[in-house]
Amino acid sequence: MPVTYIQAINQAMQEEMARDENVMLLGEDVGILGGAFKASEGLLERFGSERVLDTPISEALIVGAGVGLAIQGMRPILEMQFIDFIACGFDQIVNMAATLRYRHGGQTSCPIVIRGPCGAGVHGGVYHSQNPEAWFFHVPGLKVVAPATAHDAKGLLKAAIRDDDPVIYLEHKFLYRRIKEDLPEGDHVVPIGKAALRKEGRDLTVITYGSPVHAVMKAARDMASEVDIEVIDLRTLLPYDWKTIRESVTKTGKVLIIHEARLTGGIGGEIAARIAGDLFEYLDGPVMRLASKDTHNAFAGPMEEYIIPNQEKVTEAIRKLAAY
Amino acid sequence: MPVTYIQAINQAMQEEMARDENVMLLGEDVGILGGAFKASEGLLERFGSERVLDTPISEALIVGAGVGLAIQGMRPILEMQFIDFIACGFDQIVNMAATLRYRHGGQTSCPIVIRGPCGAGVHGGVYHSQNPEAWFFHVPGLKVVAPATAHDAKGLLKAAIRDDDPVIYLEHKFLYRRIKEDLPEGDHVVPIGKAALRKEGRDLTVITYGSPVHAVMKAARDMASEVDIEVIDLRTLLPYDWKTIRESVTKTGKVLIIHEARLTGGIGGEIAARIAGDLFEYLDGPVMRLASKDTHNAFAGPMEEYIIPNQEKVTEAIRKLAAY
Amino acid sequence: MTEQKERELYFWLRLIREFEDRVSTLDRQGKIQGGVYSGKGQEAVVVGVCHALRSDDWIFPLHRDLGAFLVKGADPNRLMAQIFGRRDGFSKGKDSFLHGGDFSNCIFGATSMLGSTLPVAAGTAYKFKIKQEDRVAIAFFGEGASSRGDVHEAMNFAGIYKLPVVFLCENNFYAYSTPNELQFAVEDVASRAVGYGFKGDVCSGNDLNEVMKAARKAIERARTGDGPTFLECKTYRYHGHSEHDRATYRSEEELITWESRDPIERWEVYLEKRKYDIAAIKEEVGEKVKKIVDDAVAFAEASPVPEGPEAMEDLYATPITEG
Amino acid sequence: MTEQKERELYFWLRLIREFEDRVSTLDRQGKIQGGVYSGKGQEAVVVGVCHALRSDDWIFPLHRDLGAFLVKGADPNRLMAQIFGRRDGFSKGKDSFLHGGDFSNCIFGATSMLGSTLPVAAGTAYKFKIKQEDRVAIAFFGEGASSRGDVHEAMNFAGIYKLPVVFLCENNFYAYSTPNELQFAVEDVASRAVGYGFKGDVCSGNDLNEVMKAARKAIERARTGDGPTFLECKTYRYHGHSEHDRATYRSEEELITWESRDPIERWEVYLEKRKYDIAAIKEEVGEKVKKIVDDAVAFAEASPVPEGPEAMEDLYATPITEG
Ligand SMILES: Cc1ncc(C[n+]2csc(CCOP(=O)(O)OP(=O)(O)O)c2C)c(N)n1
Ligand SMILES: Cc1ncc(C[n+]2csc(CCOP(=O)(O)OP(=O)(O)O)c2C)c(N)n1
Ligand SMILES: [Mg+2]
Ligand SMILES: [Mg+2]
Repeated sequence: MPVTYIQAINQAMQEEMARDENVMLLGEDVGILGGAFKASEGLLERFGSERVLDTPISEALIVGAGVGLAIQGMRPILEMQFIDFIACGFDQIVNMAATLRYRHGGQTSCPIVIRGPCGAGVHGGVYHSQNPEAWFFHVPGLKVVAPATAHDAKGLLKAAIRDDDPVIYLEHKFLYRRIKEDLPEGDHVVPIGKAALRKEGRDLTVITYGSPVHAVMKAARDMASEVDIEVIDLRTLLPYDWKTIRESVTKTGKVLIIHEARLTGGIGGEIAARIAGDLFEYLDGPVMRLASKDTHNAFAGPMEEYIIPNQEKVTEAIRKLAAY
Repeated sequence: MPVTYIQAINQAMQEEMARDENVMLLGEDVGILGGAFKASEGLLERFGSERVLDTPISEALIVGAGVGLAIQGMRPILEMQFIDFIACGFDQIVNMAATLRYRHGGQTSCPIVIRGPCGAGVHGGVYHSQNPEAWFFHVPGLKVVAPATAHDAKGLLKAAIRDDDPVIYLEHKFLYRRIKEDLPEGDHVVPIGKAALRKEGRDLTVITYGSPVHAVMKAARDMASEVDIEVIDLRTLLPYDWKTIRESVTKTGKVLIIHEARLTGGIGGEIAARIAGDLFEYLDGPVMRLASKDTHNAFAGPMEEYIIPNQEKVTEAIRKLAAY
Repeated sequence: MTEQKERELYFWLRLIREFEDRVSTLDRQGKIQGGVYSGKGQEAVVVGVCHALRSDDWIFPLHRDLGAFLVKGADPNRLMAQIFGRRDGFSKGKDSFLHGGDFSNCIFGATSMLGSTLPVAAGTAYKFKIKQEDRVAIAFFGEGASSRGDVHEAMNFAGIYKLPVVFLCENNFYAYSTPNELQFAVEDVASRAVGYGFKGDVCSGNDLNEVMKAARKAIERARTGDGPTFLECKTYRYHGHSEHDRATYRSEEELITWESRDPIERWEVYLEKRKYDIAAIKEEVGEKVKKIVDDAVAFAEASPVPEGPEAMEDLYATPITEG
Repeated sequence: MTEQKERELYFWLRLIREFEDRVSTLDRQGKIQGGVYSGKGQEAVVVGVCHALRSDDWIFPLHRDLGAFLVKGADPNRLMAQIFGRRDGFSKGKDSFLHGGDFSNCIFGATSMLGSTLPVAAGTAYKFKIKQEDRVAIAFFGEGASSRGDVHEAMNFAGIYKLPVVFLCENNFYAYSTPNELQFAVEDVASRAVGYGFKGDVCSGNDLNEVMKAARKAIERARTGDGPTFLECKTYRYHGHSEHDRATYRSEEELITWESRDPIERWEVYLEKRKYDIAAIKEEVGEKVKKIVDDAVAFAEASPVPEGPEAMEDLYATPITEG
């Protein structure tokens, strides 16, 4: 039976909590309500209120308590009701969790997962549409993942829960109920650090992740007669899968990076710079980027469409690179 | 009489507070003590405790109260005792201050300056050596400046105080007392948004800012017989001065970006990507980058030297690009 | 109180209810795209507090305080345009609901991050103090928001400087689905005031007379230099957290109990006791507020939808154009 | 108390003082590169609290709690190596002073960000509770740190779940240069406990007997499921904020007053009253602690300075190597 992206998240938590009694979930309204988006529906009933915890509105506490649980052998999943609120727990993430192992000279690890709905396209306005990955991409000690499919949503969440390092897990709310897939049976884990080659192609490489993956795949299909596109879905952003990128770019010689986070300071800059620095001699054209415009995510429909890399802009950007 | 970098900061605050009674300073130990590094020495005595405020240890309050003062017509300077503590006021900066004007449809502005000692090279360890500019570089609505000379420290701080937008002012603690310059008489303001062409040259461009500017200038002098280097000191990071970069790169065709913040996700990625994207046809070599290694700033001397882009690494990187 | 004032208060209660009910209806009809957080049932709090203010006092409302906008003087037309995300809203469509304040009426627009307005209110109050202006800042927040660190930092600071600020907590017993017993271990959040060196006070938020009495005291205290007050009003929201929330986490009985304490009906009883012709008043005010809200909806619907490129405006007061 | 225990307590007081004095001396000699924050004058607090703990209880010390490391069981040699930034330190040189904890003795290493350990202590206590372990977590913090939002969030959470945690505030009347009257508007920070639904207690932090009594009560309360305590110990640091600080913001008289309440001298008076041969004890313990500290310095100096590439180690438990 096909499973939505958000059901996949729910399944991953259910299975991991059933598998390991030290896995638990903390967040606002994750228990009684089952989460603002119902990602944790049924967890309280199944695992009880000690392991599924409705916290007060205290994001710094959520992360900090998560670290305190982690050093005692627990594996807490920490939900931000919207990922935008992660700014309220920022210090606990970048200074407390990300440096925990380092400042202790390897005496401990920090198995926490911080997850929450990110992304635009649903009229969420300035504070319910953010894509915060770039902030954490700059912080050693963290891992950052951003699934684009139900398959990866489940497999990466299971991997993140089992990982001994702090993982920021960015689930795109636009995808929650818009995509549905049949998932593999059994213990389905997607390794952190490996990109997915969504489509092979010879003419140019598109590197993307999260919600835009679907627009890119559609463009690749629609434009198949014009141009043969290779599509890389990064899935893990930190550390990103350089091997897959390198192999693709050295083959195609042309590359376009697409993300929904805004352009300036987005992770596309780093990846483009790395390509331009290390693979300069393989390039047949400029490394192009398409991202949200450098502004806050405005509420009104036409402004949001103007800002985000929608289907039209994706197609146009690919066409432009192909024509180079 | 030559003035140190930190004296320049003090002068800027003194002069602006004397000029405009709405300018004030909030921070921990900025009054009675005159600041942990003495940046605000003499201010309490001269301007009184209402305008020079020793706050409790509450970074979110400092920034938030700053916004509250700003909407009432004040122009607060907000000190972080070390810039590392800015993570504790992160939400107030990126969500409250940076979006204030935007979410109010232009009804208000937000004239605050957030300043504090950043940077490595002084055995500060993990929490007293950070370079946080990349986090804010990704946030529209903010401006970010990072002076490298006493001249710019003074002129940019005065500009920042007079600016109607929130400005993050990054003062490099390594430079506090290590450099000394004669400053221009009178009302000396350095405009936000303009880079300084520190040295003209034909062979290659080095783009940098903050503490590494001095290592780059030394290298440029030392290597003058081998290679003619053009040196751009960005000074303002957001928005960065693309015109100066473009003119230089289209002339030299080779570029190296150097910053002390760590490589991955640093602002060098964005600038390199922009160059590789927009100026591809002018490039005679890969866009190179030199930055701190992707780790926390370790305490012990040899590790810190290993991490940061010191003189030796700067010289080596320039030599490598020149040889390309 | 004068009869005029008592009637005016009734008008505000009814206007808020009419306005919020209409917004809820429009939301059900799919005409509103952002989240809608109805304050229905809590009207006496915002009316009681805001009516006691001067026009140059500042308020810092949170997501459920639409009524505070109205009483403080915001134009209903623009407020409705704000909710529709149109160009005539306070945000010019850049955000919706209460994220755009109305500076001409000294109303601050919050971010979504609960509790983060309290430091801003404290900063504003600090300015009032040092410039010797006898103005007051009111920071509204739910009991849920009281758990945020920013709230603590702001209250502590306000205590040190005895700032002219009132911390106005609307304790409606739930933060989204989370009941108070999972939010704190005390009966009254206002019990925290002692730890900051100022007054705490608790009142029924459904009784306009009680709210007014407590609010007046707190505002007076602030205005005369006697420092902040943590004023907690116990109340209840009839609707779910947002219009999408069916609020199955609470009982039907609980809702019915609170509906029996409706702040508007209570005020009507009070007016009756004062021997006014309540039937006539009800009808007159009913027509008046309906007309205002009808007009507001018409205005909002006629207001232009912002165009795409407007998304790049209003980011900076002094933009730096690229060379 | 047994004589053995009373002597042991004296040993800890003296060891801490000897250790910290030596660190100060080494700092003056330029042998230490990082910041040094002496707790001299506050020894009775950490001794009184940590001595009452079991080895499997956890402590979360802040920057001035070097003594807590020692009493909780940290190896003085490794602690000195930590301060020197050497490979045998808890951080392996990656950071210095108290930023590296000693997990084998249930000691957590803080970040620099004051107050941020309190949520971590609360999380740890939550684990003790749900796993029905009768262990306790102690979070140390200065009165200055009490102004941070994290402290509030942690205390509120601990109150809700009656967690086995003690919030141990060392109120030494200054946060760096900032006196208490600029930090909060209350006499006792512990007065905040009521707002979180648990016990607050205040004691003299310079009187070991008082600290022990109060600490034992708080720890007992935590261990038996009666919830958290906010225990405030009034004390004083003799040195400046760090060794670089000449502390001109406070008066000579104030320092002298507090020196007259020295916690170690007080304990000596107590031992004398108990009719022990105090002169002999002093000499014996003096020699013993000197030897320990001498050895620690020798150990630290002999410990290797980490090499550059070690900076890349210990970032991840499961690093992902690049293809
Ligand atoms: C910092 C932060 N965390 C989470 C949320 C999501 N959220 C929005 S409203 C709400 C509940 C608010 O409860 P309360 O403060 O009691 O106000 P009420 O809705 O009851 O009026 C939550 C959790 C938020 N807006 N901000
Ligand atoms: C969040 C944060 N802000 C600022 C600082 C800088 N700082 C270090 S110690 C200190 C004073 C601490 O005072 P207190 O908590 O009373 O402890 P004490 O030093 O008196 O023992 C300050 C401001 C910090 N470490 N963390
Ligand atoms: Mg509530
Ligand atoms: Mg102190």
